[in-house]
Amino acid sequence: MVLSAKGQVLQNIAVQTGIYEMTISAPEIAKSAIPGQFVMVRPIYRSFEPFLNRPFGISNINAVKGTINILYIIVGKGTDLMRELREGDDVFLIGPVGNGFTIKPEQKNIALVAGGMGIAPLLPLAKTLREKGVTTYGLMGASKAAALVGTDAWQENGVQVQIATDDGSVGQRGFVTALLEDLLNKEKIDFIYCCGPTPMMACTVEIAEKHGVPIEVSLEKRMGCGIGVCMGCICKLKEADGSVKQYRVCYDGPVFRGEEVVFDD
Amino acid sequence: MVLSAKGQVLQNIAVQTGIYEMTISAPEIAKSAIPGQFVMVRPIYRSFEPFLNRPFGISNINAVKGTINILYIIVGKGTDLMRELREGDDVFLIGPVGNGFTIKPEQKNIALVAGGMGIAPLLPLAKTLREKGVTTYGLMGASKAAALVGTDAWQENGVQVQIATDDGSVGQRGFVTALLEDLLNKEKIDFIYCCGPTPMMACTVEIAEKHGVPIEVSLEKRMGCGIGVCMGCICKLKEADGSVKQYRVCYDGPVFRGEEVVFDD
Amino acid sequence: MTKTAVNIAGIAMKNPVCTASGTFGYGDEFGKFYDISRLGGIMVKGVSAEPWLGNKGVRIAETASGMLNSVGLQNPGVDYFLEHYLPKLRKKDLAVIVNMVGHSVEEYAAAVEKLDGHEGIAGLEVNISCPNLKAGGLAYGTDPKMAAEVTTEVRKRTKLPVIMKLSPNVTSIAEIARAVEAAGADGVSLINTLLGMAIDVKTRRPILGNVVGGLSGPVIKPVALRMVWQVHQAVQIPIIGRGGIVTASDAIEFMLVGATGVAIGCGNFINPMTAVEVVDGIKEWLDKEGVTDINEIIGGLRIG
Amino acid sequence: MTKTAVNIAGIAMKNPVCTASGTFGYGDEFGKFYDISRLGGIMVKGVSAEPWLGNKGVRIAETASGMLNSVGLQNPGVDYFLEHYLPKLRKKDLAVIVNMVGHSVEEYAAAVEKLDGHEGIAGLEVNISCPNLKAGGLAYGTDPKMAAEVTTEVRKRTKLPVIMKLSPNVTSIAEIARAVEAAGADGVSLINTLLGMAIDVKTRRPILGNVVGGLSGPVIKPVALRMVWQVHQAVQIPIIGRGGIVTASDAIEFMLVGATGVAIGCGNFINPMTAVEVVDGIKEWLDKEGVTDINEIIGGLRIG
Repeated sequence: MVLSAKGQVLQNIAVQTGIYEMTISAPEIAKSAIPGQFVMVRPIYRSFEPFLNRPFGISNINAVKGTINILYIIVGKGTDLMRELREGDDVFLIGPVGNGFTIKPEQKNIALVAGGMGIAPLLPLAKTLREKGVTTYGLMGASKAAALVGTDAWQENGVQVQIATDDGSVGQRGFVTALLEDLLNKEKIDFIYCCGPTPMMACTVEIAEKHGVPIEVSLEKRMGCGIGVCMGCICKLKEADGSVKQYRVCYDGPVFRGEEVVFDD
Repeated sequence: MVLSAKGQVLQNIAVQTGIYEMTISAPEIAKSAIPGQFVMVRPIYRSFEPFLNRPFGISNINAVKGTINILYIIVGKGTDLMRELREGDDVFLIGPVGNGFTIKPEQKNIALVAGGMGIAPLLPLAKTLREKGVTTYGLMGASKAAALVGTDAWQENGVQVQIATDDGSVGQRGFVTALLEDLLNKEKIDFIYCCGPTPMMACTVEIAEKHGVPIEVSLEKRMGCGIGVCMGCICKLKEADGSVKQYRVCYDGPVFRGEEVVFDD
Repeated sequence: MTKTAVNIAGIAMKNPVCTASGTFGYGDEFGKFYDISRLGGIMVKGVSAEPWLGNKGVRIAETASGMLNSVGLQNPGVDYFLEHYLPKLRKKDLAVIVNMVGHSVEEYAAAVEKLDGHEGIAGLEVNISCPNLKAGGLAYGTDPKMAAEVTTEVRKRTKLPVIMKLSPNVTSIAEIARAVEAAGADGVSLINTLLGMAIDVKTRRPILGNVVGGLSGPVIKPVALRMVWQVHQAVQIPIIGRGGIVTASDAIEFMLVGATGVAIGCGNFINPMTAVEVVDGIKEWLDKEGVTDINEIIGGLRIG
Repeated sequence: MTKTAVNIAGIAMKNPVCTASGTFGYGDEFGKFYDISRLGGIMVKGVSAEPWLGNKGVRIAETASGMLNSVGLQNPGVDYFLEHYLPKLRKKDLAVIVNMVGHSVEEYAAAVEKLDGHEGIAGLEVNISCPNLKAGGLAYGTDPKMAAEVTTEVRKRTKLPVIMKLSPNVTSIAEIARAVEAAGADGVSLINTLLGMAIDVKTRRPILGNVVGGLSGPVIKPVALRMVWQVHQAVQIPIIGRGGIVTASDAIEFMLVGATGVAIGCGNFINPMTAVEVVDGIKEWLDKEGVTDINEIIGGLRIG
C-alpha cells in the first residue's frame, strides 16, 4: 500500500558539512516500509513551488515510533528549503514507493557496498539483516572524511565496517571497490547489496560477477513523479533473450538484480 | 529611505477568528516608519511563490525594540502561508513604503474613523497623537463583535473609543458614519483621519465636508509592486483645475486629502 | 441531488474529470491510491500503431511552478494496449478515451484502424503536436491544413467520437479549432504543452536530452484558460480543458470559460490524489453555490 | 579584469543588464533603492505620441510564479517624457533605450519623429504587441508583414538603433524576427508577455478589467529561453533577452542561448534590488568560471 500523506518534521539536523538528516513522523509509511524503498517529499506542504516532489531513500524505519529518516545533501532549491524546516513543520509525502531489497533465508554472509549518499537505503537493510542474525560486512566509499555519513549506524547494527576515501583522510585510500575485491578474496560472501554513483555500481557488479556472487543494486535517477507514470526515470535492463528493454527506476525498481542492469550513463 | 530587507518573525498570533497579528523584527524599517506607511511582505523568504509581495499597513511601530506589527485577515494563498509562520522564520520586506498621515501642530481635537481592518494604520497614528497630547476620538465600525480588532490598542493610547457594528453585537447598531455625525454635532473636531472600505470612506468624506472638517483617507488597492512602477493600483484625484488625473495609491498615497479623491469603485 | 454528469461529443461521463494522457499511464499504477472508477474518464497514455521508445537522455526538468518533459511519447503500441490494458479498463466504470499519436498521416490511419471496433473504448483523442516527419518536423497542430488532414483521415476510419488535442504553440488556436471542426472533429481538448527549454549554467547545456520539451503545470493555466475561452467562442463542438489543474477551483475556472470536461495532467505527479480531490471539490462547490446541474456553469463566465 | 561590456546594435552598455519597459518607470522611483547608473541600460516605460490613460478596472492578477497585467500602456506621452524624464536620465551613466507604442503606423511614426534627434537617447525599442486598430485589434507582432511595416516606418525616420520587441504569441517567432531584420531592424528584444487570463470563481468573472492580460514572471522563462534560442539561429542582429529573469543564473541562461543583453521585468516588482543583484551575480559567475570577456558566453550553449 502506497500512501500520500502529511508528515511532521521531528528533527532536521546537519550530520556533515552540507548533509542533513530529517526525522519525520509518518506512522503509516513507517509501518509498511521495507529497506530499499524511498519516499517522495515536498518541503512546503501548502505550496506547489518547488513543483516536483524529491525522492529520498529511507535511511531509517521505526515502525514503533512511527518515524522514518531521510538523508539529504544540499544541491538546489528543494533541498535548500528542506534545510529550513524545523520541528513541527509539515511536509507532503508519497511513500513508501519502489521495490525494496530481497532478503533470502539462505544468505549467511552479506556485503553492503555503499558510495557516498548511496548508503541511505543500506542503513535500514543493515538493521533488518542483524535481526536475521547474518554476518554483514559494510564497505563504504566517500570522497573524504568530511563526506562520510551512516557508518556509525552501520556499526550500531553490528556491521563490520571498512572505509575507503579518495584522499585517504579516513580508511583506505582509493575506491570502495578495492575493498570489495579484498573481501571477496578473503571471505565467502553469499550476497551483495550496492548503492552509489553509477560508475561505482557498474564496477561493483563487474567484481561480483567475476566472483560469482549475486548482487542487487539500487539505482538513482532524476524523477518526475516517483509513482511510475511520468516516464522520466528510465533505465535499461537486459532481458533473458539478450534483448534490452526500458524500465522505470521508480516503479520497476529502484532495486534491480545487478547482472540485468545496463550501466550506460 | 525605503529598504528591502529580511525581517524575522517574533510573534504571529490570532487576534480574532481569521485575523492575525504578526510582530516582525525589522530595525531599520521601524526606525524610519511613520503612521500611515505600509510594508510589502513575501511570506517565504527563499521562494518566489506566491509571486507578488502583499501590502500591509503598519499597525504598530516600535523604534526602540526595532519591531513593526501588521494585522492580516486570511483571504488566500499568501495570507494562508503567513499564518503558518512561527517565531524565527524569515520574511522578505520592502518598506516603509507610501506617504504617511500629515500631522499639523494646530490640530487639537482629532477623530479617527476606521472600518474593519482599516484600523491598522490608525493604530500607530493614535500613539503619535497621544505623544502630541491632543484629544483623540476613535470611531470604529465592524460587521460584528467577532470582527473587531485594534480598539484595545486605541484605548491604551488614550483614545476615546466608540464602536458601531452592523448587527449591534457590540456598540451602536449601524454604520460608523452615524457615530461621526453625532460626534461632529457635539464636538469641535479639527481634523479627521479615515481608513476602511471604499463606500465607508466616501461617506465619511461627505460628512466631513458637510461639517467643513479637513480629512485624510488612506486608500487600499490591489497592488503589484508597492513601489510605484507597475501601475496596478491606480486611483483618480480631482485636480485644482477641476480635471481628474490618475495617481498611484502605493507611491503617491496611500494617504490622500479626502476632498480630492474620486470614489468611483 | 446535484447533477455532475456531462456528455462530451457522445462520451458520457458521471463527472467532468479525466486524467490527461501521459500522466496516468493506463490506469494500473493509480490503483494503489484509489479506485479509478471514481473518475469521469481516463485519457490513456498516447499509443502509436507500432511501439515507440521515446527520447534519450534526461526527460524531465523542473521549472517555476511547472515542469518540462521530453519523454517523446514512449509507448508499447496499440496492439499491446489492446491486449494488456484495455481488458482491465473495461472492468472499470469510467470513460476510456484512447490517445493516439503518429509521425505521418499513415501512422495515424494505421492506429485508428487497429483501435476501431474494440469494445470498451468511449472515444479517441488525437495528439497532433507530434512532428510531421514529412514536413520537416513541423507539428501537425501548428497548421490548419495539416491539422484538418489528420482529422479527416481519422474521422473516416471510425464511428467513435474523435477529439483533436490542440497545440498552444500557435498564433491563433481558434483558427486551428475551426479547421478541425470543419474536418469532422467531434470535440477538441486543449491545451497541449507549451514548447520550452531549460538550461544548466554549470554545464552550459540544455537540461533535456531532447534540448526542448513541453511545459506543463500551474504555469500554463493562464494561457490555457485564455485559449479555451477563445476556442469556446470560435467553435460549436465541446471542449475538454486542461493546463495546470491542481485544485477543484482550477477545474471550475476551465468550465466557466467554456470547457465541458477537464483533464488533470501533471497534477497527478505531485499528488496522486489530485484527480479525486478535484472530483470531490467540484461537487462541494456546486452544492455551496446551489448549482443543481454542472452543465449550467459551462461557459458561464460573467463579463461586463 | 573581467570585461562585462556589451554592444547591442550600436548601443554600448557597461554590462548587459537592462530594466524592461513598464517595470521600472522612467528611473525615478528606483533611485530610492540604488543608483541606477549601476545598470547597463534602462528601457523606459513605453511612450506614445500622445498620452494614454491605460485600461480601466483591475490591472494586476497574480498567477503561479508569475503575474498577469492589463495596464494598457498608460503613459504621459513623448512630450512629457522628453521634458520631465529625459533630462534626469541624461545625468545618469547608463544606456537610455526609449520604448515606443502605437495603435497605428501613423502613431508609431509620430512618436519616432518626436523622439528623434534628442541627446541622451541611446536607442529605440518598438513594442509591436499593441493591437492594430485598423486590423481589428490584431497585434502587429503576430503578423510578419505588419511587423515589417512598422519596422520600415520607424527605421526611415531615425538614425537611432531600432530594436523591435517581439510577441511570443505566434506560431513561429523566428519568422517574425527574420521579417523585422529584413525590414531594417538593428536588433530584437524578446519575449513580450504571453496572452493569458485569470478567473475568480467566487464572482465567476475575469479578474482583470480587460478580461485578458500579459503573463510575465519566472513562469515564462522556459518559453522565453526557447524563443531566444530559435531567434538566435534565425537572424544575425543582436538579441535582448527577457522573460522571468530574477537571478543572475537566469540572465546567464539567456546569454547562453544567444542574448547579447538581458532585461529584468517584473523581477523589479518582487525585489527592488533584483537588477543590481543580477549585475553583481553575473560578474561573480564570470570570475568563478574564469571567463574574461562576457561576450564569450553569448550563444555559448553546448549541445551534443
